[in-house]
Amino acid sequence: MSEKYHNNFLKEVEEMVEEGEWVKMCMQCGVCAGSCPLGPHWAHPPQEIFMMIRAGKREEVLRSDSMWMCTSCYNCVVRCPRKLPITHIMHGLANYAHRLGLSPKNQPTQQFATLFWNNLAQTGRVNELKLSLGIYFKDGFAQGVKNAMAMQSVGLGMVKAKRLNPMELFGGHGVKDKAGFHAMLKKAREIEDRRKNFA
Amino acid sequence: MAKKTYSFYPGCSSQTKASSDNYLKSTNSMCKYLDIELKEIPDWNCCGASIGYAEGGELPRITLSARNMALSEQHNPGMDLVATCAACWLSTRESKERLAHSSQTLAEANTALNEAGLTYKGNQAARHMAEVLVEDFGFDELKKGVKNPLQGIKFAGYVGCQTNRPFGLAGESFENPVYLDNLIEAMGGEAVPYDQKVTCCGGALAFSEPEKSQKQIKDIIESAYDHGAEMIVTPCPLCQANVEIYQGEVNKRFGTKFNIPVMYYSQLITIAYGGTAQEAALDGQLVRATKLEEIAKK
Amino acid sequence: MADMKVAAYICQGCGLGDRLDTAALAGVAKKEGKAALVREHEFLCNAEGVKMIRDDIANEAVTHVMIGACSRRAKTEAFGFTDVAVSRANLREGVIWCQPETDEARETTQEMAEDYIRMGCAEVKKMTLPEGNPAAVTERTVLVVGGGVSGMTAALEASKAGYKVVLVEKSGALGGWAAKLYKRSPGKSPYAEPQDTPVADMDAAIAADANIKVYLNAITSKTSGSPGKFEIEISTESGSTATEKVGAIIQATGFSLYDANNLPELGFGKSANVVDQAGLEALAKAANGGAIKRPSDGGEVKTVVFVQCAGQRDDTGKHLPYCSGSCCSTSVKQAMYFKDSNPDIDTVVIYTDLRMPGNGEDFYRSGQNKGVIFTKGKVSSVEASGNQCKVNFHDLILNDQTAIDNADLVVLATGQVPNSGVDIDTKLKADIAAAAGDNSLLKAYNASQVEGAVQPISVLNLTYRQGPDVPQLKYGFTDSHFICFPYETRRTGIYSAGPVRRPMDMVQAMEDATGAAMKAIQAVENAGLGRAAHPRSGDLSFPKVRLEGCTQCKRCTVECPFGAIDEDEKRFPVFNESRCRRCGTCMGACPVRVISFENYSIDTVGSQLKAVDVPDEFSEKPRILILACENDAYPALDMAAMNRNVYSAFVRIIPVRCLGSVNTIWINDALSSGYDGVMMMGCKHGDDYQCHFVKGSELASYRMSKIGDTLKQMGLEEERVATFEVAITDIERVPQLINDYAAKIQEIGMSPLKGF
Amino acid sequence: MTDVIATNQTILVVGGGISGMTAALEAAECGKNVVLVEKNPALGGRVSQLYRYFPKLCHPTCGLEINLRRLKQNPRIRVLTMAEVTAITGGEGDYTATVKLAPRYVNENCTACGECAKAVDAEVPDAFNYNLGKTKAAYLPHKMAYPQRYVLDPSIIGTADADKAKAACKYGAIDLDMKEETVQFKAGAVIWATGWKPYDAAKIQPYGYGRYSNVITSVEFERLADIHGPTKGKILRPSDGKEAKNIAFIQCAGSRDENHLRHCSRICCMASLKQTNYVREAYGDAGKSTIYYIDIRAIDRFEDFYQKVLKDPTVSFIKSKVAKAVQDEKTGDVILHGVNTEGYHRYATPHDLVVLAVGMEPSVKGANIPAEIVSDSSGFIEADPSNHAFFGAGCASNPLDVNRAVQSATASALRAIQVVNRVARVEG
Repeated sequence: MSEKYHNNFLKEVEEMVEEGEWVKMCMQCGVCAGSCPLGPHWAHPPQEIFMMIRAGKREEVLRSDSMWMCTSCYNCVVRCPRKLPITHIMHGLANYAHRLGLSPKNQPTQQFATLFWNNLAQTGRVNELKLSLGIYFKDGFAQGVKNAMAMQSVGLGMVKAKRLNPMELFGGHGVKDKAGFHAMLKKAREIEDRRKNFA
Repeated sequence: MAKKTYSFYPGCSSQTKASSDNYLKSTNSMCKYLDIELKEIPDWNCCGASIGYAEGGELPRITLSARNMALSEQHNPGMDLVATCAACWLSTRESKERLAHSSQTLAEANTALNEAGLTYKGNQAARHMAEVLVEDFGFDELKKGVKNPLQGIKFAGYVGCQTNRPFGLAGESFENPVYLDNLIEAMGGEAVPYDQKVTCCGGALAFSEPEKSQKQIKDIIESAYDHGAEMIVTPCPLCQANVEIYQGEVNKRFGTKFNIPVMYYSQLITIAYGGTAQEAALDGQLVRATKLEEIAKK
Repeated sequence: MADMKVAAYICQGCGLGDRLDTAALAGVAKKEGKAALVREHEFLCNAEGVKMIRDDIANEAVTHVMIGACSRRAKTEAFGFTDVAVSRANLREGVIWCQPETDEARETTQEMAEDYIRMGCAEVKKMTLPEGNPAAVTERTVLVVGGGVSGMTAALEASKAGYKVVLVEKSGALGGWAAKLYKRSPGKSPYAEPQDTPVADMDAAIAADANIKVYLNAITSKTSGSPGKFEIEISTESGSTATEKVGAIIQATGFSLYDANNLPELGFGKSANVVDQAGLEALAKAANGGAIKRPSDGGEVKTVVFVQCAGQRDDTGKHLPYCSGSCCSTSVKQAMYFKDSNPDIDTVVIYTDLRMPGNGEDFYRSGQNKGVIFTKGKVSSVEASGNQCKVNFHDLILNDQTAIDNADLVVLATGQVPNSGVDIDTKLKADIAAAAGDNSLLKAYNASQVEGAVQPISVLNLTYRQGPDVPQLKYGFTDSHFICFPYETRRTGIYSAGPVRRPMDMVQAMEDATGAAMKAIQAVENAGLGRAAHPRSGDLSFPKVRLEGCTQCKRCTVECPFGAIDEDEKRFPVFNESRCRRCGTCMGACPVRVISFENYSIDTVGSQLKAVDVPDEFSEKPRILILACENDAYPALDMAAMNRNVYSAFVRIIPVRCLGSVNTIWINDALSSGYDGVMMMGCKHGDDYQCHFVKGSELASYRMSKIGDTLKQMGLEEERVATFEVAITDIERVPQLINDYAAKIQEIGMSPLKGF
Repeated sequence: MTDVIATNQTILVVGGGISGMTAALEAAECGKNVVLVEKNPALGGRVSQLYRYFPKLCHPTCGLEINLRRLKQNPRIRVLTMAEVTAITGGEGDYTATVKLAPRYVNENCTACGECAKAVDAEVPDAFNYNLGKTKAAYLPHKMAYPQRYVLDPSIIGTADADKAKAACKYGAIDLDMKEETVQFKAGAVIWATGWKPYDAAKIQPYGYGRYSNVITSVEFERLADIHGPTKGKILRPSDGKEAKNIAFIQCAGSRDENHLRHCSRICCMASLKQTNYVREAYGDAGKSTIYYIDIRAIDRFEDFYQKVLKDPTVSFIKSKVAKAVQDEKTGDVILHGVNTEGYHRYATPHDLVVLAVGMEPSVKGANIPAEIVSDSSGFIEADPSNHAFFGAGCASNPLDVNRAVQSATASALRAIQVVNRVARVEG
């Protein structure tokens, strides 16, 4: 249980979240909030999230879908007068919330990000066709067909332009040293989880 | 100028029949004209891109880039690592900085790399192809190879985010970088000033949150149109894809009638250097760049 | 003194020769100005022209020089003759540059120039070269009142410059507020950590300094005399009294913390765990780097809340309206006391604006980096419950009415109240009114004194007629209220330093004290030479008074902005020349005109205005006298002319030291000699006064408000005398004011008093 | 040749702004000999380019007038203008200063009659007005310039204009053969009072200074409000000369920002609060000022001023660091984008004119001072014993308001006097 304006949650963020130790350095100028391209879609802009962390609003922060609005454009990072790596803190918070299972259900960016990672982790390189289909079908088969139909012209155009290969569905690009690649990722994950005391 | 050799990291989208197949092809052509040899990093892997954060976490992401850099160091020693994809470059360079900054991260990454029999040393620079052009050649030098100047064509140089922030090219401004404009002008084209040069295209959220991010794409194209641009030029595969592919969607959503080609600088250079439409992979455009095709026919 | 010999020089350069008939001007100087020697020169300010004048002084025994050329503000190096009396007729800026270059204007332009020649000659004849006070003496010792960091700094710095110092401290030890601190906020790069206070080092330095004599447990029970020769009575707690002679005084009496007992809503007095910043320092000193314990029970402190602006920046009228400027930094420092001993202690600073200017930003960052939490919010109340407190506040960022439930310690940042002694202003205002015949204010004041409970205790116990302490400004601070001249108090040779004059931190206080020491030794030097201090620095003239004519009306003694004039037993004025700033307010106040300066007097101005050739009432050429403050209005007129902004040819302008020096006799004389109007141009007065003599323009407007009766007696319209506030930037407004006024005079018609 | 008489008991004051003038005057009025070196052709420094001071709203030229009068009558101060110190060698009580004097092309015969300016055709950017307007290439720097002497811009030397100027001067004041010269002289102590310069606003890219004509700096705004300025005191915006009634003030433009200046420049909050008064003075209730801020730092009794402005219904305050400015190409309005962090309110607000409250940086950064001195991370001179008898004063030592700068200068005068008095005791 985090108490209001006590440091419990801030400390948790500092320990568990990528670049979380920067949160305390925010001076609430709000330049990040105003710089974000998807700003209007943030229920809580970054600077407010930082204040909420300091105010101990753990649930509200981790259950928020705000961090998932980050497009990784780095506008906030280059403008922040305190040089906070805001993009990474947002990524870190999202990742942490996701690991805890607190992030909102069916958050589309979360789903996409998961698909993306799993996709690349499988072969070492992204299979764009499977990734696209994965997005279309994330909400079930029927919705998937609908989505795919809607984007059909785009897909065909890409195929025609030789920028999408239907054959990718059956294999496609990947690293050769799959065993080494998988072992490496597994190890990295292990080390990080151990450091952060994740089960 | 003497031949230049770089360790090349093409990235997932710049593979045969991947979404920026045309970027790869035109880059290869451009390099041929510039006497650049690109030695592909053997068995490179995905950089994780920015969007990898949710599932990937910090160390796995850094390790992805560390593997590429380790492979590059091992197989292409003494060269700079060069990426064409903005996200690949950014991930690589960011990882490089983190590895340099924290000995703990370095040790951890190497422990993981060890599983694949690799070690990261950190002795190569991680650069974007645009840096190579601007810094190793320079605009005057680049100008020399122009055979078919792109005269009379107005381009909107769309720099976007990740070649520009947080690192950017040395000496450039975040709000108004000019290297792309200078490149366009060097090729004989006209770079129109417009106010969405560094606006985010929505990045990966173009896929996950189309209704939110298409406003971005609309603003970019609209401003380019309004300022007289006939084509958009970009250094980033995701920018290219988002701005080109979603024009139809944007038109539907906003009632616009956009139909503007979105090109890579490498295509412009190839054409200006006298390359063919095929060399420049102009057939890879969803919206055809007819004016460039005409020049290529000359 | 040698016989007076007046020489007049008329320049023909800068277009004067083209626009004016300089031969005619020379004739005026000779015939009407009675100049013994008159010369024209085509370029008077060049080496040759100046040499000509110098030669005349050397070879022709010229004692008085009238220069008809440019403004007195121009070419000062060329015409800066120090061995003769000099007047300047302003023919360039005052005539040809402000008059149209047309044939029609030629006549009035020439008339203007001729009048200025007459005026220049008349003025210089009434001037004598100030000789200075041959009796000027000085004590090269500085008194410092207050032994805190400001006072100690002032003492050490004055000593380092080679001056002796007497340091008087009320308590039993030096160090003041700083001695109560565990640490101070940083004053050096990298501005990241609290530092030790300088008290121990300074204490040792003072003890080792033979130049500095320290009185502890002592007060200045009597301060008499004036700069260069103050006599100080120092009384100690033990009852002994010592006397010291000093040349200048620095008042560095510091501040007291605002009384947190006024803040029961913030829990002070209700819980031992609510302390002010001094309370926290005491706890930190006791802990000496170890864990600070909870006052109520000695329990562990896990959570500390700092409430900024407690009883400050208050708009309800109940508490301090101002910001003390140093409390944000102090709270950050105090939060570090906790963080440095145990980073797990939660420290929250609740502020509305975090005010840590300059390198304070680094200290703020350092606080954040140590994990101090900063919350923009407004605290509404602090409730005590058991050994903890609940701090209720509005989080302004999250727009949340919220609370910190379990604070072990709450620190109230209550701010600085100056230890400035007695506020003499109310009494002084009453005295001024009484001297002018209105006793109502004085009665009210006396009544309040009877009813009044506790009176503040005087710091300096000055024997000055105007009261025992230096005048205060808003909220009791003794600051000068000048921006460009922060040390100029209204008591010459007495300088304030440190938080007594403005809320400030230690870095500023030490800088301020060094500056005050500079001014003090300068006052010592000036007194020894009989020279005026700012703003008429170096002026050797001082008021001469014909006491035999004095009616003991007290106007000069109460009106002097600098408290320079005392009263003797017979209630005659006693002029303390080294306190005097030479503004002439006394001269302006004197109804019987017995006060004057060697180079500025009732006569120097009176003779000028009388020298003007006033045409008869049928001439359609009115004459308007302008008395313009030389500090702002006169430069504005000069610059208007540099811009070639044209104004009426009917005005004749006389610069005055200050409107406060304007004696109503000049107005009477002007009107009775047939002038059609009098404009007075002085500086803004009131709270944001711009008068360099602080009260001069205000007193002038006070006097002029009563001139209506005089005008009525003379049968003249009220509009014939008008007062204007003019700023130095009014280069377009001033010509407009003049032209509007000239139009108005023409509307009213010519004065009926011409030709009498 | 310029001749400077100085000894080890002379105090060298570098910088003729309010701090340098104060230090020089206070020392001289204490009987010390001073050489005052100023880079510009006239004394007065940056404050002479301000319209009004806070909090009294009085005019800086008023204090300048008094200081100039003190200076004119004080024979102990030697003033060198158009002069820059290029080296300071030696040590406490025994320094040697090398000073480079740029040619003014006008000698002491000048009467400031202005005939040369009439004769010359060429115009040059008016530096006194931050290049917002132009001035003749023969010019008096400003109306209160001291020395009151014209200057020929070097760009016309060798042109017909220079000859015209020379021909127009009846007093032999124009000397086209003047050359740069270098003088060396002794000094016992050095007061470095070179003041501050506004942070280069073009570096704050999101605000578009330099790209957008209607984004200006606070120092430029002072010139717009001043009767001696390019608009004669009218607040008109650069793009179209339209009356700028709806004005935004962006605080911390460069200050408190690790991408720009680490420190808080102290004065900018008060400066903007003051400037809202200019808007009110010009347009009354029709004016509108909006202050975008992080913290309003109206410390000590300046709080009164802030409270007064807070009550002005034409002024609003938004706690926000503005994210971005965009000038509308058609209307010329500048739209500010950002978020009010008090409760999270997004805005995109058009203004007629945007004023950047630019931060202060030292005119000469510590590293560039031609002597061995200790300075802080922003280049301000630190008070440090290893600086020996080299003392920072005013804004060369810290971002200060005028009042504090003068205090600092007065203190530095004493520190210098302590040194020369020691020298005097030794030399006897």
